[in-house]
Amino acid sequence: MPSAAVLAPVALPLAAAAVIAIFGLAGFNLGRIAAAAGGWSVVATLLAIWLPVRSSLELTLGQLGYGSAFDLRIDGVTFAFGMMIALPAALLLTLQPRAWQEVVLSMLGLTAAMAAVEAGGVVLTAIAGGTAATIAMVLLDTEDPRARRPSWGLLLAGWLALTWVGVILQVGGGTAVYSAVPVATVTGPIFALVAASAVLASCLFPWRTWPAELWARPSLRAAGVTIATLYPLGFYLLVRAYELGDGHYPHPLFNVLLAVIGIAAAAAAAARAQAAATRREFLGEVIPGFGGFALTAIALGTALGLVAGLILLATASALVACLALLPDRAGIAPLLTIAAAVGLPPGIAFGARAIGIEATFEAGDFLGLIGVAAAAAWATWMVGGARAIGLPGGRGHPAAETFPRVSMLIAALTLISGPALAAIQFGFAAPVAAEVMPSSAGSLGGGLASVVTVSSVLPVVILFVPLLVIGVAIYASTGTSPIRTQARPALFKFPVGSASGRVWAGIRAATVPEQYRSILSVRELEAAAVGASPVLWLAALVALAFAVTR
Amino acid sequence: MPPDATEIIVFIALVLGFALAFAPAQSPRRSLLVRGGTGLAGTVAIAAVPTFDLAILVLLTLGVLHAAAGGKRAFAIRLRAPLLAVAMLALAVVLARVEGPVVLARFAAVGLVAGLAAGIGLLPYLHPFDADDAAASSPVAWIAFIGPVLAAVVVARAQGLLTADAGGAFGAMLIGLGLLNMAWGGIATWLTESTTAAWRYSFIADWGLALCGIGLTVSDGRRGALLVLLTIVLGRLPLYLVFRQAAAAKTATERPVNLVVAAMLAGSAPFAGFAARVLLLRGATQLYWPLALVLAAGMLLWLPGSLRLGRSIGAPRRRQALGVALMLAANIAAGLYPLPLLEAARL
Amino acid sequence: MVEAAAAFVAWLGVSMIVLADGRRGLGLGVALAGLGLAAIVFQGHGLVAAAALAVGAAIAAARRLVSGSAGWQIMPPGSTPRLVLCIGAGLLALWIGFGITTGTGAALRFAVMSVVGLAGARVLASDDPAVLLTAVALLALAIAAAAGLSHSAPGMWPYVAAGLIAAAVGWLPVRTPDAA
Amino acid sequence: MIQILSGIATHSVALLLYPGLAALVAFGTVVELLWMRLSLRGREWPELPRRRPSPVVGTIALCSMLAAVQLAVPWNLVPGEERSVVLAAVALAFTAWAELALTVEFVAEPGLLLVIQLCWLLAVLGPAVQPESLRPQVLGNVLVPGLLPVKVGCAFLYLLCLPALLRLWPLAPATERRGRPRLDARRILTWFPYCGLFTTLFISPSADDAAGLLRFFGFTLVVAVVVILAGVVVQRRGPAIVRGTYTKAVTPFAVLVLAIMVLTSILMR
Repeated sequence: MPSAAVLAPVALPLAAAAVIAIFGLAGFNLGRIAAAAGGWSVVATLLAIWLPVRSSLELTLGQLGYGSAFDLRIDGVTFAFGMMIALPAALLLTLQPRAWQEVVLSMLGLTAAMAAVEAGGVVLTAIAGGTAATIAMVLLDTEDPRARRPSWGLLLAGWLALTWVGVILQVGGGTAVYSAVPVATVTGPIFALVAASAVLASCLFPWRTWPAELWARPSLRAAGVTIATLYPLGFYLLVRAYELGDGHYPHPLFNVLLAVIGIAAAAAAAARAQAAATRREFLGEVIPGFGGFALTAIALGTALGLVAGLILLATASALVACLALLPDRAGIAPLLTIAAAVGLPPGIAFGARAIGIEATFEAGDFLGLIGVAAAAAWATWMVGGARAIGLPGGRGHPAAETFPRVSMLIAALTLISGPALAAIQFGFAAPVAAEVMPSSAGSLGGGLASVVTVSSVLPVVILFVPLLVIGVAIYASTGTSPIRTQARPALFKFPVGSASGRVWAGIRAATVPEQYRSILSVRELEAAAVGASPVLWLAALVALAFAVTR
Repeated sequence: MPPDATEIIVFIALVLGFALAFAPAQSPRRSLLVRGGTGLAGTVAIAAVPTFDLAILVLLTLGVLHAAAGGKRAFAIRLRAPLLAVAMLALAVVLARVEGPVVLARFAAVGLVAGLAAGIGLLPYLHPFDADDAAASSPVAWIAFIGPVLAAVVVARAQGLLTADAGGAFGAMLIGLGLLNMAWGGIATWLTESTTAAWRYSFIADWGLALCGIGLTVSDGRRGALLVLLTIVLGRLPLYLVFRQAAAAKTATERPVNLVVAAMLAGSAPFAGFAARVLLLRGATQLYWPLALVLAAGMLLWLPGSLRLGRSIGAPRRRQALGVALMLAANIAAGLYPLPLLEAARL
Repeated sequence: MVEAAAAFVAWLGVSMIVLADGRRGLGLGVALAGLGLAAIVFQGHGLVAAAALAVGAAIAAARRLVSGSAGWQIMPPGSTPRLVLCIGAGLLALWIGFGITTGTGAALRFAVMSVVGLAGARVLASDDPAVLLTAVALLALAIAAAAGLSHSAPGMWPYVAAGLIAAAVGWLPVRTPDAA
Repeated sequence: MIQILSGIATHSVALLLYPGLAALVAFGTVVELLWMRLSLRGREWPELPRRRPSPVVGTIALCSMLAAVQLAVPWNLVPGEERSVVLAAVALAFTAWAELALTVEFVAEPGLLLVIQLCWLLAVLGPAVQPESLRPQVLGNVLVPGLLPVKVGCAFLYLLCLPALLRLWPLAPATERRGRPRLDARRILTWFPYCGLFTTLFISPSADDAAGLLRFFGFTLVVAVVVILAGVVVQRRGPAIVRGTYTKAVTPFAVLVLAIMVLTSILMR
């Protein structure tokens, strides 16, 4: 396979965007066909490049000008995250009708996100990730300027922090290429910066941020593509951070802290989900919930935790497409979607979360307590899910962009693909562990039939298949129960949301006390600075002269 | 002629061409050509003359001509800052050439920094500003048209004039003023009442980054500074001209083009501003990492102000829209692959 | 000795510019300052350089004598601070030129620093275009003279350019500020 | 392939017959009759369900089966290394909420029940923190002196939570108070997993022989009886006292158990 093939997953959607734009400017909307071609070309090229050899393919060209060479690479990590990004985006672009401007921006967003996961170095990842964030802001604004958007400041701060990490690695270690950075260069403070940028890039916070808010937009066309392209990037950084540290984070405390952040995000999302007033509001918390559980698993530092986290992310990316296509009226589709979201056995979400929790116990020390917390968060999700089944649908979005059968198919697939958990781990997640945790990836056994943990074996095929068959039989044979759609009280009110609102209101209302305003009048300070007074100029000159004599 | 000054002159010629080509039909092209041409000739002269004395004389001439060209503010007010710059540069040259105690060389560095700040119109030597002034006769001519070449020339000459010790003081002062201008420019762009003044402050904020880059005295700093000057001349200045048209038509909109423009002004990826920030962070990390932390935090100040400025350019139509598109494309190209520009400037 | 006297004359000329508001006073000031600078430059850099400065100054003085507010108006009421400025700046320049710095060209150092300093101050303090343009002329002459301090030979161009600027600036049409 | 098919067959038998559906229905029915005998006293016996089981009962059955096969019951066709306390705990957790999907009226005090379930999860998973093993039978076999306080605390907490989780407490939802009570199929399906899990986690595993079988089911029945007695007691105390007990006694006790767990981990580290 020629190394130039690495360019294809980035170049093809870019070319598609150009063609669509040219035709669009000429007044001719190529519609969903071109959008689908662009999207699925990424999936096809990733599969075509990765499956035959299943080993790293790299293309390095000349320097770009900021200390980084043009270095693109497709390895296990790129394949996994590339599929998580491209599949839901391609599906949404295929099904949902869009104006050509939105298609072009979606293609550019997909291009930037693919470039971010293909970039061979930290700086290139920062530039491509920053580009994806910029395009997402423009895409959301193009669709509806008044609807909720992510905080651009947080996204920019995240990618700037990663940029700084890249240049520190270049200055300190001579290179920022993932596979070449000396392990000693990745010190604690630098890793803290990587973790901060990852948390900012995906907004993995306990309070409600854009991964939940975007689902409340009147239309979910741009929201689906935005979450599909942006949300996995923060996790990508945390996975690559293992490669930078040769399979470990610089200190176990980082593992614990990130796992706690993940649990806090998952539990907070669960608390908000169980207090949701509508089903749409509940479904808005699904992706942050999955993200929290995935972060907890990935942050454990064990190969098992990593693969569990990756499978959870893959499930979340499938649910992104499912939720974006889900109509708001009651029916089987939302029921299956909620069942898939809360991880009803023997679904893949159930298996992956169970393995993630098992990984915490086997990671040692106090991490088991995080496993208990994860189980508690999961229980809260169960309550939220059961409650949400009977909630009113909530504010609908245009019927033209909803496809109940497709979303029901996706939800059903996640529910019946529990038995395929070991195969997915073998084909999708284990190569990532082998890439970033070479020393401990060997512990991942079990082949296509079971998932081996330290102290136990989860026989996903021989246990989940009969369970699945029995489940189908049971539901087929049971009668129907009337689900009463009613406004259901929350089990408990979540204090953090209102607390942060009060804090922000306090900050906004803060003013300089009356008696000091004459001293600290910003307007007068500005007038003095702009007044071009010679006295000020000479005083500044004297100040500079005094400074250099120190 | 310093190679980076040559490159900046090419940028300036391009933006003059942009202004002439993409200005709306009814705008006075002839006066724009005369003033712009004079300014361009002056900047070429500043860079081309063989000695620094001649460069200062050219600056003096430009200052007087610009002041005499008229505008909302009085002749004396318009003349002060450029002449103060000339006087301080002249005194700096004298102090740099005489033999005497070491502190005189440092005072020479002070003169060069103060002269440069006064010439460009940066804190603490802000040129008085009137929102109704035409673009060519406003301080923006100094800060975005003449200033970049002046900076390149002063920095190049300073390397020959100053001793190593004075050079260190020169760099430190530039970083200090750079941080001051970054903070002031970033916050003022966001909070000041007049949008025209906000545009002017946004130039000042960008110059803060450029001064920090120049003051870092490592090659990455100079590269970052050059890219910042590129974003000033080939990004912010053309958009300011577009804004002046939109301001005249009193249209402020929130459309995708406004957000893309805001992204470019904020130095977000993939525009040249982000590449500049990468280089500046790289240079600062080589010198003193806490400075890089301060720079990184300061870079976030651009965002709120840029969103405001992005909205203020309204919805560019036909010719202007093409101009804005070309300018954005050029910025993206420079942001993704800045190497040719850096090599042309031999940085 | 001649250089010292010339330097004093230059200082006197630029002080006249600071203290006078009338066109005669300004014209005399330009003439004196130009003469002083030319004399110093003549000592070190030959006739052509000196001549360029002298001609420039002469044209500027001639132009100034016919344009600007009438009369001498030397030291009008309230000009004590300007006087103090002239004396103070002169002493400072003297101390730096002759006291702190070493090597030849002390007079040139004194003359250049005092003319640049006082001309710059005059620009900051006045609103009268005639005064401002006169100060600009002197500033140009002083900058050219400062080229003489350079270790390498400055060539003719700085002097010629300065002469041209000094001569031409008097004729510059100054527009009144546009109506609001 | 043959190995997989045989595995599927054995696991199907385990799920459907023993220790799966058949075993848990049988055990559940016996214990439910004992509960009704003691709790109804003079009121008429509940009528048998006339309609086909609802999806809620189906969901509870599915999850109970999955939990039941994780138990260390003798002759369990699911091998010991395949059993996981996490699967058992999560599957059982689902059973408590299946009914809430239909309507709020079917679940009394969901907020308090959630807190109690979290305490129960702590009691189930707590013992696995220090040994770092997830096999239920291994946890049951832990007799290290250092870990006994955690084990005893978790066992006691586990028992405290059962009356609420099995809905033996007086806080019955509105629907159950009206008319003649119906046989509680949901509870029947969960008696064995809840009580069997206690036996598995807190009592050393039984051998795979008749004596072991008797020993396991004996202990499990004892646990059921203890829970039933506790149920009878709380029924008499009335809703207010029970609500107060759970909020002011059980929850702080769970915090205490958590503290013991952390302390034990620190000391054993």
